Amino acid sequence: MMTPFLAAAPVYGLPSYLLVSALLFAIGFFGVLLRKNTLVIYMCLELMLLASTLALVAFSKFNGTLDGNVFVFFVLTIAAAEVAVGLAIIVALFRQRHTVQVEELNQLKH
Amino acid sequence: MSTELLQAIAASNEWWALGPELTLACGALALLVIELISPKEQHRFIPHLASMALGVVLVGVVMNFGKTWGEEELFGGLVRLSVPGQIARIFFLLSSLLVCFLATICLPRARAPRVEFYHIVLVVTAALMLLAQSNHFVMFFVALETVTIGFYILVSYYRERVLSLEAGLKYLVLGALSSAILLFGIVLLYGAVGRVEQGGIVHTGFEYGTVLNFLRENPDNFLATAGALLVIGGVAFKIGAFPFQIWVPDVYQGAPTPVTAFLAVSSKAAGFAVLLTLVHRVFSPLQAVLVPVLSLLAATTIIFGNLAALKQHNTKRLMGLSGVSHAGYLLIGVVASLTVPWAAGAVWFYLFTYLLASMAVFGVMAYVAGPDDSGEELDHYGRLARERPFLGAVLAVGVGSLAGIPPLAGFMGKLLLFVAAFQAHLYGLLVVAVIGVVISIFYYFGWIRAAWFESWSPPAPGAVPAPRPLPAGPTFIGVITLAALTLATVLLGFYQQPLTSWLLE
Amino acid sequence: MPDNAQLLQLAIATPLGAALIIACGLPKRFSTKLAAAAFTLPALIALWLWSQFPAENAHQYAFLSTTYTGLADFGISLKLGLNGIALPMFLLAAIVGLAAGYYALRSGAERLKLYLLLLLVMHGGLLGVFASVDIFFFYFFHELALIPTFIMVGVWGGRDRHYAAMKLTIYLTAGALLSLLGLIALYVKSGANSFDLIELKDAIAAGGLRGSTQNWIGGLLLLGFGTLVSLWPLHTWAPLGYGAAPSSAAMLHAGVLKKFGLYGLIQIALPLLPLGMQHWAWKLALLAGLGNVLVVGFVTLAQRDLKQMIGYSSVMHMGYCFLGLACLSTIGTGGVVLLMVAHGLSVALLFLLATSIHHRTHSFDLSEMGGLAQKTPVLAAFFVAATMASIGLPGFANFWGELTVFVALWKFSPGLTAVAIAGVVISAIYGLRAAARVFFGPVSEQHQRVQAQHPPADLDWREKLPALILLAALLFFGFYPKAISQPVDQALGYSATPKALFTPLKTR
Amino acid sequence: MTMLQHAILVLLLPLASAVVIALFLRRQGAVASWLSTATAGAIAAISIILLLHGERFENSIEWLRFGDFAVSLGIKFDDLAALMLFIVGCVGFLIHVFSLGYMHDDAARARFFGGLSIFMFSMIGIVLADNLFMIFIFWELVGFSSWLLINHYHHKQSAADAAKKAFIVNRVGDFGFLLGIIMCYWLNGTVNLSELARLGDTHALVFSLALPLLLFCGAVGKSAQMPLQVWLPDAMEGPTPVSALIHAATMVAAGIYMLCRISVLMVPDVLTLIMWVGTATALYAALCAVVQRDIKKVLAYSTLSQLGCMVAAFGLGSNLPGHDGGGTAVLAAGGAAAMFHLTTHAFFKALLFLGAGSVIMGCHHEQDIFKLGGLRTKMPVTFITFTIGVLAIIGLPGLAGFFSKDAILYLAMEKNTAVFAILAFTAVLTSFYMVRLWKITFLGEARSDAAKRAHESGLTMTLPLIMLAVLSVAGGYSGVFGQLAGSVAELVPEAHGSAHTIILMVSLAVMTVGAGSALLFYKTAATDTLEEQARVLFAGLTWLKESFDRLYDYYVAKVQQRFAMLLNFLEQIFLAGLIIRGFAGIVGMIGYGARALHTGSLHAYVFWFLFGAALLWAFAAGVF
Amino acid sequence: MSDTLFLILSVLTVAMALLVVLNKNAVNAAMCLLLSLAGLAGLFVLLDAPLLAFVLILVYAGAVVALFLFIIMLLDTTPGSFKPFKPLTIAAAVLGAALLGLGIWSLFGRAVLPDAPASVPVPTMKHHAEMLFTTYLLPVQVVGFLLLIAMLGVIVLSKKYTAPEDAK
Repeated sequence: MMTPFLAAAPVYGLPSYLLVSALLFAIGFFGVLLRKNTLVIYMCLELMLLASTLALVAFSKFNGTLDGNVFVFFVLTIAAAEVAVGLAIIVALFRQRHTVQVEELNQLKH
Repeated sequence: MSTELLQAIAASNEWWALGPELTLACGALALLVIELISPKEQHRFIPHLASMALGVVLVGVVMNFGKTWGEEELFGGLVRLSVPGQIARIFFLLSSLLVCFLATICLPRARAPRVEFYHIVLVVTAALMLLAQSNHFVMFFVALETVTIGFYILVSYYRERVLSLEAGLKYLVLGALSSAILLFGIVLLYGAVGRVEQGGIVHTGFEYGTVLNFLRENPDNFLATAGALLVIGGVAFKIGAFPFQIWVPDVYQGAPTPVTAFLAVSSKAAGFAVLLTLVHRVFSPLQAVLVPVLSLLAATTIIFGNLAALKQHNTKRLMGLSGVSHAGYLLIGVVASLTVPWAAGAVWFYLFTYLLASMAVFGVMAYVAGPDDSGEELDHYGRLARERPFLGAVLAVGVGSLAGIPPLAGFMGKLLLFVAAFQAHLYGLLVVAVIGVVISIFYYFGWIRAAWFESWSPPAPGAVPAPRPLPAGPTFIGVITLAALTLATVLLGFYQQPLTSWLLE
Repeated sequence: MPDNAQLLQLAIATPLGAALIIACGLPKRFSTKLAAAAFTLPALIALWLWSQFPAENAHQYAFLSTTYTGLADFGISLKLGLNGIALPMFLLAAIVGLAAGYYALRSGAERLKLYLLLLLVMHGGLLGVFASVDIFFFYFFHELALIPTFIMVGVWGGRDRHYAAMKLTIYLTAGALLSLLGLIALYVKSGANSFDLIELKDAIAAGGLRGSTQNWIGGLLLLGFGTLVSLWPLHTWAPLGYGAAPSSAAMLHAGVLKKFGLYGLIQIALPLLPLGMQHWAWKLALLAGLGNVLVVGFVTLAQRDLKQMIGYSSVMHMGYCFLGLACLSTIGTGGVVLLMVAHGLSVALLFLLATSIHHRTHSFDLSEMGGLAQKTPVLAAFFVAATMASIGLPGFANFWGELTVFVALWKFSPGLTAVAIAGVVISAIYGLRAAARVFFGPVSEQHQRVQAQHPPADLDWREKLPALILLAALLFFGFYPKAISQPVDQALGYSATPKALFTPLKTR
Repeated sequence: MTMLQHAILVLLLPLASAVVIALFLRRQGAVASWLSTATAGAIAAISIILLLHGERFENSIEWLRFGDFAVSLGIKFDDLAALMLFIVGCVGFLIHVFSLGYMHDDAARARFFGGLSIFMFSMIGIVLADNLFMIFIFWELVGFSSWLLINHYHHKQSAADAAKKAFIVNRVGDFGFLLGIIMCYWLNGTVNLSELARLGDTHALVFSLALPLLLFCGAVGKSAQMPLQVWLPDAMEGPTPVSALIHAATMVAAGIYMLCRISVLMVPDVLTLIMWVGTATALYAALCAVVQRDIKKVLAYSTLSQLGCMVAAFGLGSNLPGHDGGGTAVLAAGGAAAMFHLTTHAFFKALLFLGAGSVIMGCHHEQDIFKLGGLRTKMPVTFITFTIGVLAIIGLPGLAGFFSKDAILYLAMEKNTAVFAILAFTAVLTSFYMVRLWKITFLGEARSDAAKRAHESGLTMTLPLIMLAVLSVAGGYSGVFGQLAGSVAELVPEAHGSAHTIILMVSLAVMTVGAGSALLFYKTAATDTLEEQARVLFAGLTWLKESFDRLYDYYVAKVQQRFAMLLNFLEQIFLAGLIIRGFAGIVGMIGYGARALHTGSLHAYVFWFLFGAALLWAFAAGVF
Repeated sequence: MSDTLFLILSVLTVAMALLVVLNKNAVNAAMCLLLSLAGLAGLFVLLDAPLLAFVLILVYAGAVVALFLFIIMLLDTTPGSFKPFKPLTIAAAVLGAALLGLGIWSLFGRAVLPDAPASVPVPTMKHHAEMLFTTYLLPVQVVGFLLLIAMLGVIVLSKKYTAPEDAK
């Protein structure tokens, strides 16, 4: 049995959460697209991952399966590890180049 | 829930089946321990230990090939043992073994730390093997991220080098982005499938089988289709398919040579292993969408990869871009496998030949490159054939195999793919592939030309790098390894029985 | 004593094996000895097989053997054998290979070992091409032979060698790939699921291919093979490549390897795709007649470089082969086989002699030469013989091929016959002009200077022996064409082509 | 040995000789020359045996077969072949003997005699051939041996050029010949001469205007008819015996012989054309001969002129009423007359050439007649034999030329008055320039050192002269020619009654007028009297002579070569340049573009990903 | 009640996320991220996942954002380094935004969701623990290794290394 997406009751049900999730994802993507500070880009990437976790949790609740919730643990862990490695790279880069701006970090090209 | 139940469930986790992965993980830990407790002058054995671990596992897997594992799902459906999984294991083990060999050449030259490298390689190898056998999106994502994070580190491994770090940064940002896309896709699938109760057991959209059943019944569910395609997009990043290929040359160039090889071979193969599993065992009801999507990806990937490689003089970027085109050919195989089942075997065959040839070429590249391996240009090969004829020959065979020239193994790989594509009536893709192969002749043979024909002058004026003295020739092990790769490449061109007997059964 | 099928395998394996041994680091003086043996043995085997060939069953494959390489499920296996058409070609490959090998052995090339190694690989590939019953291996061996050409042109080549090598490789690879697609198409469409030519024939005889399918597969094969055989306007690689190639490579390539495409069309396309070939026959004939024969003929007239001229003339002669093929008749096809063998021998001889001339004049430029015959009468005699053979003088094998092709062509189109025979006049003009420029008349000024520094000697034995081998073969087939025509006629007579397609001859 | 074996022997002997010389006797010139001469002697002997034995036979074996198409090699030995074989054998032998002396000091003697042997082989092949393919094979070989021998003094640019020209011009003729043969094969299903004749007898032969025309092309090339006559004068660059053998007595006559062989295929329109071509050639060559200074060139043009007569005769005679009454006679009166003249011409022209050779030899290779003179006393044998030759060619009654020329004139008179007039005028000219040559060369005072130091040649050279002189005298009598030609001789038209008288008168008149005016007009001086007395006429004739060469030179240099250069240019610039390189360039540019897409900017890359994600999303949404 | 909460929290989350993207200053961006996380955690609570909300605050606010702030401070990137956007970038951004918006629009226009099951169990910590240590034991192990190599990686990237070749 399927219901149209927006017709799902109650007013702030699954679709609303999904809307928030999608908005977060889009904002994060947009940030990655727009921002030049690598650190902020990382933050935006985190936002995208978090958007997915929100959708996971929402689905988990409305589908009645716990697996989504459990997956969030993994996602958070992985995201943290990613950030750690990423920040280490940025620090190392900053030591060499004294910048964290993306447009200055493009020696690899063509 | 009682403790007994927990134990019972835990008992169903058949760890023995993951022996190879566990061995590697334990080996990785052991490396750390050995580094801590052994005196510093004995650290030079660490690479050999890592290689030995890989070798032992490889032998073990090969010896037990097809004996003990049928088609069974373990760990409550997280992992599925299968013949393609075994093939993937062998592939990744072999690849990692060669990556370790490359590392023994490159790392000392670059004054880079050793043990961590081998440790990460072992862990990543184990994760790759799990990835190829995963049967569950959580397992899939976790294994994939382990691989990816391992690669983030490996790519930026030369922390003294700006280029390596920049490559790491780019790989990380784009990798994380693709992971986010992939994850979103998984979430959409999870959401779309919902809760499925079967025989009292609750299934979710994380399980491959459940998704497959769901898609069979709802092949036009938008959420699931979108999720599936986003997952495919995430995998496309791994295999470097258009338009997710754009990172490839930069990252390949910046990464240390062994890592480039690892990326080019294992990471790509992992992508294809996953893609084959997904396409066959999860998304197969979506053929109406998958075939055009994958065909488009294949065609654009072939054309873009070849065109972009055409005027490339940096060897690593060249390998990267040509690797992109190989991904395109392989995608044709994947598309063909939807209608011609044996094409999956052909994809694996191709991957094996690609492994042999690429590793040979990377081996030569490792020897030709000085301490700075990011700026290796075709011009640096000017005197290779004269001064190091052995390396020249290895290069010629490797590059020739990549170009798909008979009698080398790469040709047989392409042939099988083409035959499969023909049987699947993918005529348009075949035409594209042929055009691609012809274009590829330009740059592949341009490379051979650079190595073999003297007085080769670069077309780009003004930017002529000074001729570099060739570094020391290969060691005994290097000779043996490269010769073995070359010989295998040649022999597989003539006699395919060893591979086909497993891959195309 | 191995049986004949094993001998056939041995003939192919010998050069390849020798190449492998040399590659493993055999010292130079053993290498040359080994190479000499490896060039000789296949020729001896080829002659023996020729003598053993069952003439009454020429349409069947003799000396059959099958080796499985692991792709048996795909219908790919190394199936070797010779039929009436393959036999002369195999013999040609063996003879030209022998001559090219002997010439290379004492050519004094830099890095001789590598040169010999590549030449051996090429030779092995060539022998394999014509002995393959499996059309996959037929293609495979072609490529095996092709790749060394690239390196040989690039490393030991002359003027423009880099560009020439690239262009050659691109063209030939593209052509080969197209033909491979055609072969795969046959494999898939025929329903045989096998690359074995015999099974393909059976499958097509049983099922038959639709006309439209035949048309596009035939077109693919013609385009691919046409590129390989330098069909106008896909020919520009040939003169350039031959102009740059070292002599032995040019001999083997122009002499033998280039015949791959024609041989493929005869053995594969004609019997399997008669309707497709008929569909393309006129277009092919027009391209070959107007393009290869007339246009290239005139272009040849304008050449100043001896090797380029030989290259262009070779392109032109391929036009006759295509014209013969387009007739779709036993006569035409038989003539093509004759012409292939003859042209293979004569063009190899010409390339060999061109290099010998270069050794003495240090130039390929025709306008700089003159009067060489006064110092080197034997060389002059050989060159004149080769030229005469190439322009189709009776007594040399080429004549029979050209004559037969012309006769067949009349039935196809008298107009094109006139064009083709006009080509003979053109070839006489450039052939004789070249011979006259190089050898006759007074010694040119430039040449006098060169002669002062390097007094030219006449042909020595290292050049004479391979030249003699080729010339003897040319004369033999010229005086006794039946040696080729009989098995070919037999084989063509039993070809699977529907008889209705062949225009019946008016006989009384 | 059967006669057939004799015939095969006569064919293969010279080949064997050539092979042996080429392989083993390259440096033994003396041995080679004797071997070759002995072979020629054997050929002459066997040809006489065959001729006299009287057995006429045919035989062939299949040489090549594809499907229903077969090429056979065979021997058709009939009276015509016997006659021709005799001419080739005997004249060939005599010239071999002459060459022994003439070429004695030549360094490349072995090559020369080898070439002669190849020539003998080829020529005998034509003579004996039983089908057109075989004729063509030997036709080409004859061309090759001619090339080889003209090219004998290859260090001379002129010799090399002349040889090349001869070969190529012959090939141009062979272009039509081969086409004709192939057409004949497809029209009539056979090219066997006897079968064709049989078809003709049963009226089953398919006639076509194109067929004889194309076949005639071969004769035009080989017999140097207009417009392909240009090679023959140049061919005089070869050694004189070669000129005598090939370019006077045998090879150039092969065209006539071939026409006679295929006369069954002729149609009236083509015969008329042949007649006019021959007539034009005869007149043109005679006019040109008048202004030549080179002794051999005069003879060359004379040969041309005589060949023209023969061709004209062939064209004329076959239309004579009453001849085509069926029966086995393939050969018609015209052909017979042509063959008759061919025979006598072979004798006296060989004699003249050898005489010229003797003169050249005696005068240390001086060929300009205005630098000779007074040889009458210094070279008596040569003088006498040469005089006989001259008298024979101008048609002095009683000598061979008289009879054959009469036959032709008679035919012309019967058939076509215009042709008759032209041929008669040609005969006047022939007498004129031959006597001019004779007088200037032999009479008067020696005008150069070379001529002053002239000496008579040795026995090997004078003996052939004498023999040929005998033949030139006797060859025309029906007793001799009838013996030689058998049934062919019976077809030779003979004038009777008033026609006989008219012809005799005309013949005598033209001879007298021509010879007399030359004798009176020319002074034995170092300059050409005609050039001094009639500048315009002389210039006109010279222009006439050179106009063809100019035309062809213009064609070769300005049309053909430029066309070739143009095509080459188009090929290099358009095909290999613009299209191929241009295409590669465009692909390369796209390659650069694709390479440039890797800007290194992370944002750009992210954009690619966005694009990719959007693309996939669009696919999922069913946009595509 | 929960609807109001949802509105407040979702608006907070999205607005703060937007501010992360649009803020010129990296420190402020990190602060906004923190607030966004807080909102997200609230949403988790609304979704009956307090444990996850807790972990989110703990891991993200406590560790990740702190790490970000720490690094930002350490690297001392000045706010002035923010350059005005180039026209091309703006065009790209607009296009990107449009594409993303289109994506969201199409998602809501087309997607159909499965019906919620009748009974929805409220997950407790025990449920999570059971799943993590039975069904998902293997991924947990793998994640352990993931963390290990991440740690090693950070060490490699940060620690100075003396090669044995140089040590001699």
